[in-house]
Amino acid sequence: MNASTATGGTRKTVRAHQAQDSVDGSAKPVSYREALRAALREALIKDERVFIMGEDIGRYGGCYAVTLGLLEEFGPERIRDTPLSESAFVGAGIGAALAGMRPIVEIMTVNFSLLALDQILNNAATLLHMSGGQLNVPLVIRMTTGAGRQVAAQHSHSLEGWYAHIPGLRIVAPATLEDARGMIWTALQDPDPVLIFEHGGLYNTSGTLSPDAGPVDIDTAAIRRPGNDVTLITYGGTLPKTLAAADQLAADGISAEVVDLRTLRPLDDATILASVRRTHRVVIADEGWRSGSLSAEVSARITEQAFYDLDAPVERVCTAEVPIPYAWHLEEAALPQPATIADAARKAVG
Amino acid sequence: MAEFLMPSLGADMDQGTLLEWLVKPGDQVHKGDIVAVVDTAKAAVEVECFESGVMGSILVEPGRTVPVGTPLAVITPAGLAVIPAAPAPAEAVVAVVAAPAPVVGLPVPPSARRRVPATPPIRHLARQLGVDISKVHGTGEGGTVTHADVEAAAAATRRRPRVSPYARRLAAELGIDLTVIRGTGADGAIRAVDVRRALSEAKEGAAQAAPAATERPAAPQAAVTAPPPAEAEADKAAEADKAAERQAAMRRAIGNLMARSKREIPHYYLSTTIDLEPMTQWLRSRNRELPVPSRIVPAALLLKAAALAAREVPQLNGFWLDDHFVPAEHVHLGVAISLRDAGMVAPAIHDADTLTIADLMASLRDLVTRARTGRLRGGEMTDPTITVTNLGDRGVEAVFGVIYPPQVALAGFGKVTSAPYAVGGLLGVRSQVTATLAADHRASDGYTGARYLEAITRLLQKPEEL
Amino acid sequence: MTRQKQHEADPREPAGGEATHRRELLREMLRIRRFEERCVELYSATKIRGFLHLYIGEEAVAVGVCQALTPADPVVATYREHGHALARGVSMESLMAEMFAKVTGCSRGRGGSMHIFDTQRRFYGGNAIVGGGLPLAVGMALADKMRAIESVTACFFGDGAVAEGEFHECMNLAALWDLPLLFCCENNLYAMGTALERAQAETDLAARAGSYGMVSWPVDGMDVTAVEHAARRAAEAVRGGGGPHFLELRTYRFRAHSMYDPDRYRDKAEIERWRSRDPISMLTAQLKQDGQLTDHDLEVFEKEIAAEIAQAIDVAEAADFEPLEDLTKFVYSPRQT
Amino acid sequence: MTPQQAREQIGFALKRAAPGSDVDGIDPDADLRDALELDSLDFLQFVEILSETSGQRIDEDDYPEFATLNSSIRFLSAR
Repeated sequence: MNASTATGGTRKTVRAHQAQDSVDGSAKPVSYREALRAALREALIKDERVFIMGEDIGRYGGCYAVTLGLLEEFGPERIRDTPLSESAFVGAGIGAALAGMRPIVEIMTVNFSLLALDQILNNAATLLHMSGGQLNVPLVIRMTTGAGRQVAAQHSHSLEGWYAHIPGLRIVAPATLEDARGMIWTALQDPDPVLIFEHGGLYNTSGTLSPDAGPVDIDTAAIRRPGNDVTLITYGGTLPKTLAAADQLAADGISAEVVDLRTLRPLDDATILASVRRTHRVVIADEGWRSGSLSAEVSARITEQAFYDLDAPVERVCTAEVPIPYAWHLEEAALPQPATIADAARKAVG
Repeated sequence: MAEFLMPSLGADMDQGTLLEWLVKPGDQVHKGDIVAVVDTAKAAVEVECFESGVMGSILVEPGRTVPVGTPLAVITPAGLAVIPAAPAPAEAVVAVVAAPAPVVGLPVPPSARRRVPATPPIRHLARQLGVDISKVHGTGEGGTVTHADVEAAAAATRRRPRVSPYARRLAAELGIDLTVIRGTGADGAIRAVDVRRALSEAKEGAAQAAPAATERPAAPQAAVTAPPPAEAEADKAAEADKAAERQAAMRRAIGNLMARSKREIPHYYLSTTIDLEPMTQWLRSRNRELPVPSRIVPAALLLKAAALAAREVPQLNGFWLDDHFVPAEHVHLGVAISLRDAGMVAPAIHDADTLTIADLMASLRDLVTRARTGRLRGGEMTDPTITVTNLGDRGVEAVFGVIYPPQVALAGFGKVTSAPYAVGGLLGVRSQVTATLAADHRASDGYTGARYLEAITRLLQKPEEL
Repeated sequence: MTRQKQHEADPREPAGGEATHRRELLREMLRIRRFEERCVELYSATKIRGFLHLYIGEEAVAVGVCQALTPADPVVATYREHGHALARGVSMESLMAEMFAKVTGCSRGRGGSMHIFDTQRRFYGGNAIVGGGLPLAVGMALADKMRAIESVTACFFGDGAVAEGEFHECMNLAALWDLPLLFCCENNLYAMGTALERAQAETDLAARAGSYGMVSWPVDGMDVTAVEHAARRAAEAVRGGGGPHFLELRTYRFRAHSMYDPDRYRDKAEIERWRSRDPISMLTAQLKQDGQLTDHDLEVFEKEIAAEIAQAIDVAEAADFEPLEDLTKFVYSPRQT
Repeated sequence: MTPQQAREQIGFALKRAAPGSDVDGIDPDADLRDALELDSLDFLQFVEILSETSGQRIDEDDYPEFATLNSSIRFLSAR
């Protein structure tokens, strides 16, 4: 039990403590957000080099309330609200990592990360190689991604595929409570920069999380639902939709296997290809725009390495190549949905 | 009767000179065929006809200049009863004008047909094979289109059957002729389900055939009819059924081969027990330093010994063809691999005698993986010169195999066991293996077979030199 | 509005007496000057490739500021970094080998002239993105402050960086969090081909820095003693928790922006005017005037420096290239098995 | 490593070493090699994948510890 060191925390934050304590108590329902918060608390407690920087993560408690209560517990030195200067505070995170700290930088959403892309690409991803192995950057950056909440084009991008293009970065997408709870500590142990993409639609999902849930690996994909007629490959926020699609397909007698990529760089080819070799048909559901998307890379690897196992062309269900519209019915039509994923699977099974 | 008229080949053209007829009365013509060459004011242009049918009488001879629209010849449209022999007189023809008069003013592209140098018989052949001669690149002297050019163009255009890669592999595995299958996929693409259906239908066909198993190779030849729509809702049982069919087909293919081998080859069998203590010790110490991926399994050493011994005893490394032994220059070592539920195959590791242990191990692992995922290459299936079966993993102590015709020998290794053993008067526990040889008495006799097993025994005492 | 501070007795005057120290400053500047001059020849002989930005004319800034730093103080510079690297003790051999793209180079031949790194000397070197190094320096200062380490992070950048958004973000963050950071703006009046007054509405950079609530002084960047003096006072304040300080070091580069630059945007008269205040010749003249330097001293310096440069070139020539198999090394760290 | 993680990694490695075989259904005390028809090459691949995912060194002398599923889990989680 944590001794609450709330210093002037408002009633709202205090109550938040109780809710989050359930993570340490018995396996009461827990939200994705609370699982992340438990992971951050664990890291802050176990390693004093860890500190968190980001816009409104302290007093405000985090735009998505992930860091609620941490300022009261760990103080302003280690829970640092920053001005709206993405390039500066992400670069500062890199500098502090170079100097031996273990910073966790929260960029409010992937949409604002574009302002820090130069620091992430030209410094974080490049320094180790360019310095001939001298400069490790043990930095973790978390950012919210994805659409589906009617916040329109500038707040609804899904650009993890861009970042997965960059050698020197590791890119992960926790879609389940176990991964939300377990990926942060593993990422912090990695001497190289790890970017964690949390889909905005997942924060409110909840379920039971075993009390001793701890760190998980960030190297392999996972089979969330075994099947043998078609392989549905997806990640992050699209996993729930893909599982729903698999249910619809089961009703039609089509047994769909759902593969959750979990790591977008490096891709776990072995698990992907083993599944494709069993089912011979593939649908990839990716919220990125189709052209040059991560789904294009996964599809290319499948045709390169499992060509003789394909009984139908690889199907891809991606976001329509439009700026995400505000109107609900347009946004819903633009995004991958269980129905469109299921249709693609039926087309593949034929 | 339809008439072939002098066409308008340009807005400013009112007459044309007929240079050459490319067809003669009685020839079959098709819509779009080039039938004549006409000279306009600007250039000589090949003229196509717009009717399919049989060429009737020629009305205008080469060299004459006639106004646009003048009937040049008569064509009996396809489908109309052809009045035998006597060609219809020209006048009677006038009444039936099927070919629409070309609409004056509609510009026909001047370069509609590139004038391709090709003799009439070549043009005719092109027409028969449905090849657009204007698109054929002439390789003959001066760019003329030759017979071969037309043949090649025809072959290229024959629509490549649309078959999914998995279906193509499955068909190869099950020995099913793709050309007889009707695909049910998009645009008639052939998919695995179609191959499996062809297999099951062939099985039924085979069942109705005469009970005495004929020499017919396992691949069924029966043509396949389109699947009834009810098939589409095949439930889970169908899936399991398909796997059973595949196994049955594989079983039958192996069965035929083994039966033929026992029938034709007078087998003789030899066996010996080999002390493997040196090999086991060497292997354990070597593997201890290696990372897991580069570790060596005992089987790799046994295979290398079998390959080297085959080079030492060439009489066992080759084929029995037309009643005489043909020695092989290389040692392509066949390795019997079990495909779990679907029988076994014995593809070759090429030049196994020349490979280092590490390379042999790597190619063994690659071969097994590809065998189990059905990606073996043709050459690997057809050219083993001697085969080894290693049932050691299954706990069998000795195995007397059946030779794979047309090879003349099959070596076998049982389980590596540790047993009491007397060496130099001392009793101790040492690991050992039972090595066997099945050989074709037509090609060799027991003495040669014994030399082979003796060679393997000797080679395995110095593992570091393998 | 520049706030002038009176000159208090600086408790940590350099040891070894005034004259020796001034001669040492001269020798260091001369060493940088000759190294850069030799680089011009090597570049035209295609021994050095890629982009090369020379420090000729600005030697006083690097030498002067580095006098105020301890070996443990982190330094972040830019692509015009040979002077800073040499002043911070990065060996001439590893610098030359790096530009010869050899594996013995300080970055294994992977960075070249613009990306010099040497963690032993906490030299976090080159950054080819204008202003790209500033956030790194902020982070390092933050890390040392959080661990109560009494250090000064020195961050060198040019007047061009002042136009980057990152500059303003970092100045504000450093001041807001009171970080132990010494901003060293080498104002050489040109951002590549764009004169300062054609890029900035307000050209008094020291005054601008003051607007962030930060102590800032303009400094004559051609006078190494003035630079050292200002750097020592600022560094001492920063090390003592006085928060970030900003030095606008007014200096000039005698050669073009880089080897590719025909230098058409500066008129010859201006260049001559600044050459007349060459930091090396000015210090040489003063030392001779004060009887603290003889021609013999100069000859000895030149000979030693020439020998050091020749040695560095020979070693670089003889060194190996990085083996091709290492291409993908250091993209990620080796997995801890 | 917790037994739960050991079980997960061993199951994963077995599935990749012997694709298509019913790994989840086997009796945890049955001999792995017989139950899944693993020959020496399959078993080597199983060890290879397991040592990769678990990051632990597995020598040939340890092979007997991997006779059954339960013995494997005990061995892996004890390290």
